[in-house]
Amino acid sequence: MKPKIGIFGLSGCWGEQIAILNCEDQLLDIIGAVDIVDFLGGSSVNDAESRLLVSFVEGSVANAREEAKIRQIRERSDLVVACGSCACFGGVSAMDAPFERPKVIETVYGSNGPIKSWDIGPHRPLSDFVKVDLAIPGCPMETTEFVRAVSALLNGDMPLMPTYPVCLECKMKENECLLVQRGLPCAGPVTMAGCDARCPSHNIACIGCRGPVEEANMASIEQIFGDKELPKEQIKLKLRVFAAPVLDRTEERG
Amino acid sequence: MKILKMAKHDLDFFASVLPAFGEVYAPVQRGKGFVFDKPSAWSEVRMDYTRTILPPKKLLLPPRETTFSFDPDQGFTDNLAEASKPVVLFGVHPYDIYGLNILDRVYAEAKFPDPYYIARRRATVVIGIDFVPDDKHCAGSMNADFVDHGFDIFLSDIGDDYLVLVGTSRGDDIVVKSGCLMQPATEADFAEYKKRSRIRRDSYKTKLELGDLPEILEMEYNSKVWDDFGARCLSCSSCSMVCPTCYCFDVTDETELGNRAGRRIRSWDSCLLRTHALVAGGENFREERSSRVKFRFYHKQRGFVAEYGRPSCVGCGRCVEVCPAEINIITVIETIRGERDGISSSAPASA
Amino acid sequence: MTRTISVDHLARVEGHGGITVVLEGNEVKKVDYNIFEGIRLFEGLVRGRAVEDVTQICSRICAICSHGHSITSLQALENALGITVTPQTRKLRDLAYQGANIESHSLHVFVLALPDLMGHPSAISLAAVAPDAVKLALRLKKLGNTVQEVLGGRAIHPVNYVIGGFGKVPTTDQLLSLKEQLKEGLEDCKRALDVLLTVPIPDFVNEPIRCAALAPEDEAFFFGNTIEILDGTTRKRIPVSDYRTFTNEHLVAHSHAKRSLFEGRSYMVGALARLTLNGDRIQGLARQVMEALKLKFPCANIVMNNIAQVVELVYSVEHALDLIQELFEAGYAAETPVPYEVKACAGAAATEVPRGTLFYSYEIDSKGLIAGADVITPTAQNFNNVEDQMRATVTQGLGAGASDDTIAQRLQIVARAYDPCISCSVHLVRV
Amino acid sequence: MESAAVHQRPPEHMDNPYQPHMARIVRIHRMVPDNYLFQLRFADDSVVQNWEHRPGQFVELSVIGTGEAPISISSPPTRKGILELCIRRAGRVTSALYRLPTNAMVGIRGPYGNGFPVEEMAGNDLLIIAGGLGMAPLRSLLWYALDNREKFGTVTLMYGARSPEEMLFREELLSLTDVDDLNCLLTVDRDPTGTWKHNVGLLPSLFQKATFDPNRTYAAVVGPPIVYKFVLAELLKLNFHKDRILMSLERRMKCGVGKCGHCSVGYKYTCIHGPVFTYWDAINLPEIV
Ligand SMILES: Cc1cc2nc3c(=O)[nH]c(=O)nc-3n(C[C@H](O)[C@H](O)[C@H](O)COP(=O)(O)OP(=O)(O)OC[C@H]3O[C@@H](n4cnc5c(N)ncnc54)[C@H](O)[C@@H]3O)c2cc1C
Ligand code: SF4
Ligand code: SF4
Ligand code: SF4
Repeated sequence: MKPKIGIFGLSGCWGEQIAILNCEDQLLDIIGAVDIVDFLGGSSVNDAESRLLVSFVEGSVANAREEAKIRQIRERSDLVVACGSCACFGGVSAMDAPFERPKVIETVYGSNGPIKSWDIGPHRPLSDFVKVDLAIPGCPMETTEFVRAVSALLNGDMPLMPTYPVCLECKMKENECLLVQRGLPCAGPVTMAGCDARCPSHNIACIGCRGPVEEANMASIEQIFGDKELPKEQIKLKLRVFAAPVLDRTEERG
Repeated sequence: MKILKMAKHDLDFFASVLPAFGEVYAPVQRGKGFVFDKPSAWSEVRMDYTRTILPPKKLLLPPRETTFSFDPDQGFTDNLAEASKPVVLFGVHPYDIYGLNILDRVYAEAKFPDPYYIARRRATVVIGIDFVPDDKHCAGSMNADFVDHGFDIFLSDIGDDYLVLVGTSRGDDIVVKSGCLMQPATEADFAEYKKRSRIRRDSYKTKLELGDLPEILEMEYNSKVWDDFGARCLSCSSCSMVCPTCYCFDVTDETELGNRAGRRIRSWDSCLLRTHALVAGGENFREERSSRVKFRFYHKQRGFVAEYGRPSCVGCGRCVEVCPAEINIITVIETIRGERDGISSSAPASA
Repeated sequence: MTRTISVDHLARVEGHGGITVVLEGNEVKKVDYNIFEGIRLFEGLVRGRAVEDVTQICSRICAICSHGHSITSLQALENALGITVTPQTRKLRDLAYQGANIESHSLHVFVLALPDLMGHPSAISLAAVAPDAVKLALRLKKLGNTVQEVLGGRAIHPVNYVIGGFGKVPTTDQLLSLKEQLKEGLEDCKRALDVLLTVPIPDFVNEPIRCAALAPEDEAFFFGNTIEILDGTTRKRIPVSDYRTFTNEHLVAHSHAKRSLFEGRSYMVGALARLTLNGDRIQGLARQVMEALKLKFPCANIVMNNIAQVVELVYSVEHALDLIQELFEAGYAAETPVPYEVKACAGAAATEVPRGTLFYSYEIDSKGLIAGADVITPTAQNFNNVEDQMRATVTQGLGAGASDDTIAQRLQIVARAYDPCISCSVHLVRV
Repeated sequence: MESAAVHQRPPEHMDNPYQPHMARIVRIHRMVPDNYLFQLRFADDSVVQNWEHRPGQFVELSVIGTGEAPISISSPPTRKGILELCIRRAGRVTSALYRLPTNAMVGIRGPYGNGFPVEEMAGNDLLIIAGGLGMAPLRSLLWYALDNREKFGTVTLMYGARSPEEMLFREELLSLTDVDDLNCLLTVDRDPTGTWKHNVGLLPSLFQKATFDPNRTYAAVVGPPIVYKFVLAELLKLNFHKDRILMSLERRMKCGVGKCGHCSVGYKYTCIHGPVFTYWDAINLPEIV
């Protein structure tokens, strides 16, 4: 019997579900190797109960409904895979806001709208609620990493994810360094690789979409950006777009 | 060694015979930097380049390489044929040739020679040229500013001509193939060479003292300067990626979907990365970033000396160019010798 | 007696939404299209950030339309800062739009909507019986993605679009290779037509639709500075800079998404609206497809939106080929982005993304930081129209004696015919 | 200094040190949970015939498609035909190995490392001290000594495990406690079963049970870091020579053949210069313990 898997989306842009559909060359092989029994984004007939070998979950948890959902997914799955930076780190919706959250909501929706009745909370990574067995970061996750992860999981192995920063891949591609040679605020040194240094390869400074490497030296990179005459608040804003909740945690740890 | 000369204006013609010996890679411009790449026209080749972003090691020990593929039914198929394609590497600076000679020591001459490296090294014609040092080069201090082997041909600028050192019989084949371009060098040419060699030697802006460095490194093993460097280091690994004598690699297996057929891949790794000495169960022999920064310099300037009689650093200046945190061979040696107060927090060396 | 027909969670649409219909006997009391996607507050979050940083953030509003979001955002910033991009940049952006259209339409038509028309719950089960059709769809989808990747550096959330141009323009070799792939794509379009000719198109007789789209100023079908609204037989025009008098956003209690009404009534944007307004521009194979699939205007059958998407898909492949040709004829060369200086300013832009008209506007302060932002997506504009269509569908179903289940089924077909992209609709209004 | 290897040896005639030989798992002996003994036989008979190793050497074990891990050889060179590996389930590769059934194929290359200097040790007394998994490499030395009994003076084994159930090769070692030409001292940290008939206490407590002549004894110590800490102190107290205390180190390894750089300690490579180092080396290699 083919292993049963589920694909779920919480609050996000659907990037990972689209990324899965973007594995055009492997999609039929994947469908051949696994039984996708619960995938609301792709099918109108779904089995929302049965035991799953792997659940791939996109998006952050932003309300009580989603919290219940992720707990239920955890319960029925042997492995929970957080797909994309929203699921892994909170993602863009959890970035630093210019003011306190109620104020932000008010500025977007007005002060006396129907929002009072809405079930809305801050965006949190899955790991704030349940155990996550594997994180495939990226905004969106790379299709190649998804396919590699599926193939390792089918072999019973935990997929190997990069643990090194974007600079390593950037250097492998022999790009001119945007941070050192051009003085641009490139987050490559503290950002998890796996994208093959997409942005620097296009002369664009890395914006950290894959989240921080485990021992990201934020203090040092902030100082180095500071040396490039960037205003302090802008440095923080730039470095905290995709993984603010996780960075907060690292900073608490010291 | 056979020593000839060739008029500079004949270089284009000389270049035209090279493709017969392999796919030609030469220094060309990329952004403000330079890379060894296949030039689309010879006019793109920059004889005056400072240093390439990656050293020639990228061609001999590629960043990511499939060593062999495997199939449960068919066993292993190695990738040596791919590694044996002839290449002409034109325009290599002496320190980079020195870098290759150091890689030879580890990859070709030590116990368990590496067949992939050797296949590539054998398939690669190396044509060296001399260079004008900038403020980041310290090849002079590292005794890597002149090489006596490791190349097939070496070109030295002596004004209107190049002095042509022919290092191997394959190099001589190229000379023969280029017809009557080469002429015997004269006394006057040698004199000119010596004059320029002197000027070159004196033109290094950066001078580092290696004499008792291994001993000083031992003395400073527990020094606080490593903590300072460790606090700044981003563990970005740039320094090791661009280093001509850093050769650590990682090995991973990749499989096809729903199958155990696949490939074994080795890719560049770095001792500055957290996982370099991490073993199962979570023990990490170099947990602190400072211990990793220290290890890198210790290995190059102390360990390699003990093992091979010289440091593995060749003074190319690449880590000086790339480190966002100003941790490089110059700042480290000067700090460790107590000749500078660590690194400043203002603009890095290459603004 | 009151009863409800509800669809708790719409499948095969992007994001989280449901439908609730309240009936009293045969009288339709209420039709609510609910959106309960977590709110994402983009316009609030970009405040105080530097102009060069906001586009990458706004791209994350929607994965499918990420190229559209990026480029519309950039054009709003460029309009504000007074930057004119080069003709080459404009053509390359147009090319990216064709890629987005190819990808989005093939995904929507073949993966999300076609299973409905062929009686399957998903493309997965469709793949078991019609593998060739699914492979064909995947090939076309991949073609669209390849175009987007070459231009934007990534299929989803492009990295290569910047104020004034591109981080790195595609190489000549990349464009040449695209050209070859697009030529093959044209053959696939013909095969797709053969498949579609065998598919029965259900007849949803609905109220006439009010259509809106940008009026193209040149051959770039998806760009323009004027909104055109077709109401019955009259055409009204509004400059994009006055878009708020057109979209008139408001909130409703049952949805996290905002709504639009023009002159108090709903309107439609998207492929069908575009072709209704500008279908006469369509030539070549796309016109043949339009005729073969019997797409005529005005068209009140909302399911024909999918057919309009097929026509656009073919158009986009053809137009992309033309664009590459024109780029080379104009002497294609590597360009760097147009430089700019920041100043206090404001500007708006609109483009036609696969699902309809997308509006962006920004206010920028003297330090180059965002002081205000507004994004109005096609889906948000379509919501009221979808509800109107749903109401008509319920009434029609009740009249024909259809069961509640059948009605629920048909409501979902209506929702999916619109290609709703719910996740992008959740944020909104000016700050 | 001409690079001889580069210019003379054609790679076609070279062994590829990275390509493993296939070997069949002939038996899996589930010694203790998460510590199994795998008996392997090379598929190719000529590899079986030509195989030679020294006690203390290791192999690189591949579960093809998952990866490689360095594993000490537990069987002595004196017993040919079957290669025994005592493996703890620790991570990816070892877990994948644990999922394999008997008769499955794995990849083996090696043997690597220096191993114990058995020629130099010959003629002396032997003290083998193992803590936990340290028994894996030392079992090879133990049996080498027992199979070449005439080459050594007295042979003492001190082995400590946390509890009787966690003692590796327990039956085998218990049967050795009765033989005359081996002083087999076993200890457990604690004995919840109450059935343990031998010493209970930490490893160093065994030192009271034997005497040594430091001038004619080699000590081979392998165990977790804590074992080194206490055992080394005892040995120094007994005036063992620093170059006659031998220890085997574990480091991350990706190649086993002195290239990948991961196993370096100070400036030595564990895979080439080790894994067996003398205590004197250890003092001079700052990172060693
Ligand atoms: C010389 C030597 C002899 C060894 N002998 C034995 C033995 O006899 N029995 C036994 O059970 N274990 C032994 N080990 C330890 C064993 O190699 C590790 O437990 C094993 O590599 C873990 O691999 P993994 O893939 O299961 O774990 P993971 O943690 O998933 O490791 C992934 C990779 O990291 C590397 N790695 C991780 N931990 C180690 C480590 N401790 N040493 C070297 N590389 C590591 C390997 O390349 C491995 O493939 C020995 C190690 C060395 C260096
Ligand atoms: S450009 Fe960015 S990612 Fe690349 S090396 Fe420099 S800092 Fe690292
Ligand atoms: S370079 Fe940085 S921002 Fe760009 S794709 Fe990679 S991780 Fe994301
Ligand atoms: S020393 Fe410099 S280049 Fe090397 S890892 Fe540290 S920060 Fe990066």
